[in-house]
Amino acid sequence: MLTVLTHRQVIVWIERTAEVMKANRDTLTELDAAIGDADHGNNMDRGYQAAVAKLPGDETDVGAILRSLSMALISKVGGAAGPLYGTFFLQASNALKGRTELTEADVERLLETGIDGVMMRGKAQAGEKTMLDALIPARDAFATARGRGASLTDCLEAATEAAGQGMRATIPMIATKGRASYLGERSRGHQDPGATSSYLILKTLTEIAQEGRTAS
Amino acid sequence: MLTVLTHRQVIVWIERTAEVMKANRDTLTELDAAIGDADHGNNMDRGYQAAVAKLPGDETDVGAILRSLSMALISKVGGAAGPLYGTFFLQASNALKGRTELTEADVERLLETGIDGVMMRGKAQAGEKTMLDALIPARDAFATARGRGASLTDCLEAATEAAGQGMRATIPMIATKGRASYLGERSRGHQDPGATSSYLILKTLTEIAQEGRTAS
Amino acid sequence: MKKLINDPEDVTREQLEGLALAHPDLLEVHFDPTFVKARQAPEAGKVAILSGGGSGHEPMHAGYVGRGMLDAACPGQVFTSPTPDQMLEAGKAVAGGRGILQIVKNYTGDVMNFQMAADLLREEGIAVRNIVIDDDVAVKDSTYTAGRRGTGTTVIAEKICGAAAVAGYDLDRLAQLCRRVNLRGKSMGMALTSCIVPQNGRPTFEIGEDEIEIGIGIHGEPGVERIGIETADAITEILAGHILDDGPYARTLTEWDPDRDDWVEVEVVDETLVKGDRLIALVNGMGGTPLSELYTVYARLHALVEASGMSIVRRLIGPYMTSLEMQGISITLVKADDELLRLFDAPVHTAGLRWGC
Amino acid sequence: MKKLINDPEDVTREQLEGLALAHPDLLEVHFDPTFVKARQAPEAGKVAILSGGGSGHEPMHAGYVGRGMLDAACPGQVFTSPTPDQMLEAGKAVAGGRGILQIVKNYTGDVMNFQMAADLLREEGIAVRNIVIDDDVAVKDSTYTAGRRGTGTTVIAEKICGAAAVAGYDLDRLAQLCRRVNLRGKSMGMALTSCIVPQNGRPTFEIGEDEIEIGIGIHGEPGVERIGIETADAITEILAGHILDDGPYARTLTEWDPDRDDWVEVEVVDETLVKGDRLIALVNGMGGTPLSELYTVYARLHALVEASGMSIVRRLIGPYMTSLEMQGISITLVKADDELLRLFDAPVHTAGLRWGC
Ligand SMILES: Nc1ncnc2c1ncn2[C@@H]1O[C@H](COP(=O)(O)OP(=O)(O)O)[C@@H](O)[C@H]1O
Ligand SMILES: Nc1ncnc2c1ncn2[C@@H]1O[C@H](COP(=O)(O)OP(=O)(O)O)[C@@H](O)[C@H]1O
Ligand SMILES: [Mg+2]
Ligand SMILES: [Mg+2]
Ligand SMILES: [Mg+2]
Ligand SMILES: [Mg+2]
Repeated sequence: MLTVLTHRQVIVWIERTAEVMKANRDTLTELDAAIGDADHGNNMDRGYQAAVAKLPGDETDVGAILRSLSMALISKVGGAAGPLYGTFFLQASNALKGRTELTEADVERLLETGIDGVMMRGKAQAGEKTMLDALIPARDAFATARGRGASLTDCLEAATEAAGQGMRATIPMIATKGRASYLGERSRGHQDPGATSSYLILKTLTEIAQEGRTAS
Repeated sequence: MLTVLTHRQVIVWIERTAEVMKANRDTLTELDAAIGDADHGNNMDRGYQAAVAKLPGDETDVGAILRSLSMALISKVGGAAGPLYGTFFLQASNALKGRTELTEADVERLLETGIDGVMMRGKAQAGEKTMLDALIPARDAFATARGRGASLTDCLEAATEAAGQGMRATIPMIATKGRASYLGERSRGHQDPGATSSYLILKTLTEIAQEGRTAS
Repeated sequence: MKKLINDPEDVTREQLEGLALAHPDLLEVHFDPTFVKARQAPEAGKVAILSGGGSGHEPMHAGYVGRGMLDAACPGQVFTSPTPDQMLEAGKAVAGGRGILQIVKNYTGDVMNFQMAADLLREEGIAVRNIVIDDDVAVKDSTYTAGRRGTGTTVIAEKICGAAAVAGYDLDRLAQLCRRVNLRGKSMGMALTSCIVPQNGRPTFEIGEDEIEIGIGIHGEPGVERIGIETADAITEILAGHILDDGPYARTLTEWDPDRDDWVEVEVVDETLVKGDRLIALVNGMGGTPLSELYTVYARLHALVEASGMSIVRRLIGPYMTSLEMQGISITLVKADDELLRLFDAPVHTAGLRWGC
Repeated sequence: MKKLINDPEDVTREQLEGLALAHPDLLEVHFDPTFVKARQAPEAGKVAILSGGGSGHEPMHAGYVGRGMLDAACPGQVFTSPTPDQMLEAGKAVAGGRGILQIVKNYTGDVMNFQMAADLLREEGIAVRNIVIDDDVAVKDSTYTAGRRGTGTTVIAEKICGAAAVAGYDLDRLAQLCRRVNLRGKSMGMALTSCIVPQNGRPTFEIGEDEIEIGIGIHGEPGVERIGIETADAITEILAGHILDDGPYARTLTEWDPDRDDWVEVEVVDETLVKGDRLIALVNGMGGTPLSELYTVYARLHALVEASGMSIVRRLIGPYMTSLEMQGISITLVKADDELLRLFDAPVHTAGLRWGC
């Protein structure tokens, strides 16, 4: 039974997410072409490659690792996603400073403080067809699962499951924040690229936890 | 037996050619697109419409009529064809000043002086894939027919027949004058637009002569 | 995809290298992070004007770096906002002791990145004000959208603020001036074709041979409406109609309050255009539009403005703020006054705009 | 066909109306026959500089009418040489008593129409000299062709001769100067796409998604060679290679001999470019080419010129001589000297080119 994520696993999360972003680059960009400016996949790919390049490989402080990720995303992603994901991980890194492993409570805090950062920076709410529509349900599902005593892996699975639902739920939404908002009614019928990248980030973490479970 | 072209028939020639140019505008422009700049049909159409608009309807001096045609072409066709056809008819008008009708000898002179004008202005020879490759054979055929005592209509028919052959003979030629010359070898396989408009001009005159014969 | 490029990943760097080689007298290009700096900056005693945004809009912004306009520009990736570290380094390189005005186009990404940059620059002890340009009347409301986009008024604001900085305006006055230009500028655009982002290799949107997009942005994003193709006159009437008839547009913008030492939300309202107004007009080509078509549009625009009892007293006609090779136009009208005209007329020497010297 | 036009038959007139409304301080537009005249012309004591050619190449030539460049331009129909009556009326309107220099691009139609115009103007008692620009090195021989076409060097020649006329050069000296610029200028172009002549409504040539035309003219006519698409660097190397390696090009041009009072054939030979040469460069966009791509090309051109032991000391980068909405470029290099540079740098104020004032 996996009870914590080690600093090593956090590093692997970043490395693995970089692979996932590369593999999904065209998909994300195509989603962005439909309701945005066709760069989200390129942005996330570029950002995560930079994050991997700058990874402090022997760092054990998860706060420091996430801070390094945040800085790379802030200085390499650009667009809306850069400051938003950058702030997500910056806030999380502040909250997790000094931790060398993450408990369930820590992961919940990571999500919570990260989301607060995104909302502070982007001033969006749930339901505006943004990454928040994947992140908020994920956090809520995580908290609920944890409340009923689920394992870390189970909590993450519940979170990813909810993020996926939230991501798909963006399809019928009308965007009211970000570039897609200019389309008004015409933004309906398309899945939000940012919600999709958020889902992928969480899914990757969950897979690492699952492997940890299998391995242990 | 038609022995002369009246000043009236010369006027009809210009009017009828204007219709022919309008009807063949796209064809001529397409020929020019292949080896030139896709404007010959537009140019000839515009020029002949202007010529009709400015036609001195009750003028009886063929020289004056052709001069008016020449001026209209010079000031409305533009490009290479404008000065060339303009000079053709300017030279012919000078040669035919004072005539109220055209005998066989006059029509031969029209062709002769017109061609001299084109060669003086454009410095081209036969075989360079230009309008001269329709005009020169036409003049030669006219002269030959006239030499063996053919009627005016027959002379014109021979001339048009030769112009048509000359026009088609431009297809395998390599252009060495005008815009098509830049294509070198690639100008082969396309019929010269100017030779085509020259053929149409002569064919129209021949038809008028033929109608005159039928009518008389 | 047919473009004069080498590696699609390198287009931003390569064009900047060309810019540096072409205009060594005017500017310097720095990489890692990327920014373009006016040769003579920093100038002691002058507020520095800094702008930036995604690449693909050339000559904006790097082409407006030089004398009498921008002190620095930060080009992002194609159609992607630049990042705060770029503005931080650019700002440090050009700050002349009287602070920095950042002119920011209203796109979520740009606004956030320039805010983060302002915070970083302030940590370096440099006074910074961000003024957001949000002039695109194609976006009708600010409640259900990210607000009006920043388009053509940006060019006019950069010219006017650049001249004002040279004239010695302090940071406060410059921020006010820039805000005033923004509240007096209105734009709207349309596209005949999509553009192709080099990294993507295919058109951002599909559009039929007989369709046009009205209310297009400058990033190849779809517009607010798709209609059948129209004449230049009809298209000009649609765009100018939206601009001339635009009512007071109220919205909340985030600005830095130096007294409260914090970001504050300020409510601002656009001025509407009225009879008697003297206008600066920009008829802007989107990159693939021939100049001749812009003049055809200008002829109709001029007549429409006159018919509304206003007059165009200055104009820019050309590709000033583009979307790669997109065919299309935008129209911008800025209500002028003596001060704005004096500053607009002041000498400028940049790669993209030059007069008076 | 997607264009911002009204009636395809009226495109030339409509864009000129826009030009007139946009630049009343610089120029006047006349119709029937069509010509554009500098506001201040005729200027007593100054040779008038007149040019013209088919429309569709905007800003050339009407956009170069103003102060320090052309006194008049005669726009023909799209891609069709103007007619002698246009040059006659334009010439009469701008002649200031010291004669007229007509700058003529070497196309059969232009050459003939401007010759006829010169004859007509001389009948009015006005001294006229025609100098033909034939700088397109894509055309290799003059025996089997109409000779090299007139392209980018025309813009440089109009700038330099315009300044020389202001400086008081007489007609003889101006004709010599213009000929010298021509013999020192070499150009070559290429296209990624065809253009669409408004009256025709379809592309002049078909070209595959992976093909480009090398040695293109400026009228949508096919080039001298079609090859597979290449990088910007490779394309620049092809064009610059033809220009830099161009040997002495001898040909016969028809010029007016004032002594013999007749047209005469003169044999002239191009100068070749050699180590140490200082060059004026034009990296020209064909109308649909984004500025960013021109800068990418400039970067490579600059390096190639330096590697040949020469240097680019002045440059124009932008759409100066276009083919409607064609995507493509041309490169022009003109061997400069102190006199040419002084004249190139002199103030100019036209719709399409402006500096120093
Ligand atoms: N105000 C906001 N709050 C939260 N997320 C946002 C906001 N604005 C945009 N986003 C997210 O950012 C994504 C777009 O990112 P990206 O394409 O990289 O940036 P840009 O829109 O600048 O091109 C959207 O799909 C959306 O999920
Ligand atoms: N030097 C010349 N002598 C005779 N005819 C010529 C010459 N140059 C061109 N032409 C004719 O002109 C025709 C092209 O006319 P047009 O398309 O109207 O002019 P442009 O080539 O200027 O566009 C060619 O097809 C050719 O027949
Ligand atoms: Mg995007
Ligand atoms: Mg032609
Ligand atoms: Mg973007
Ligand atoms: Mg032509």
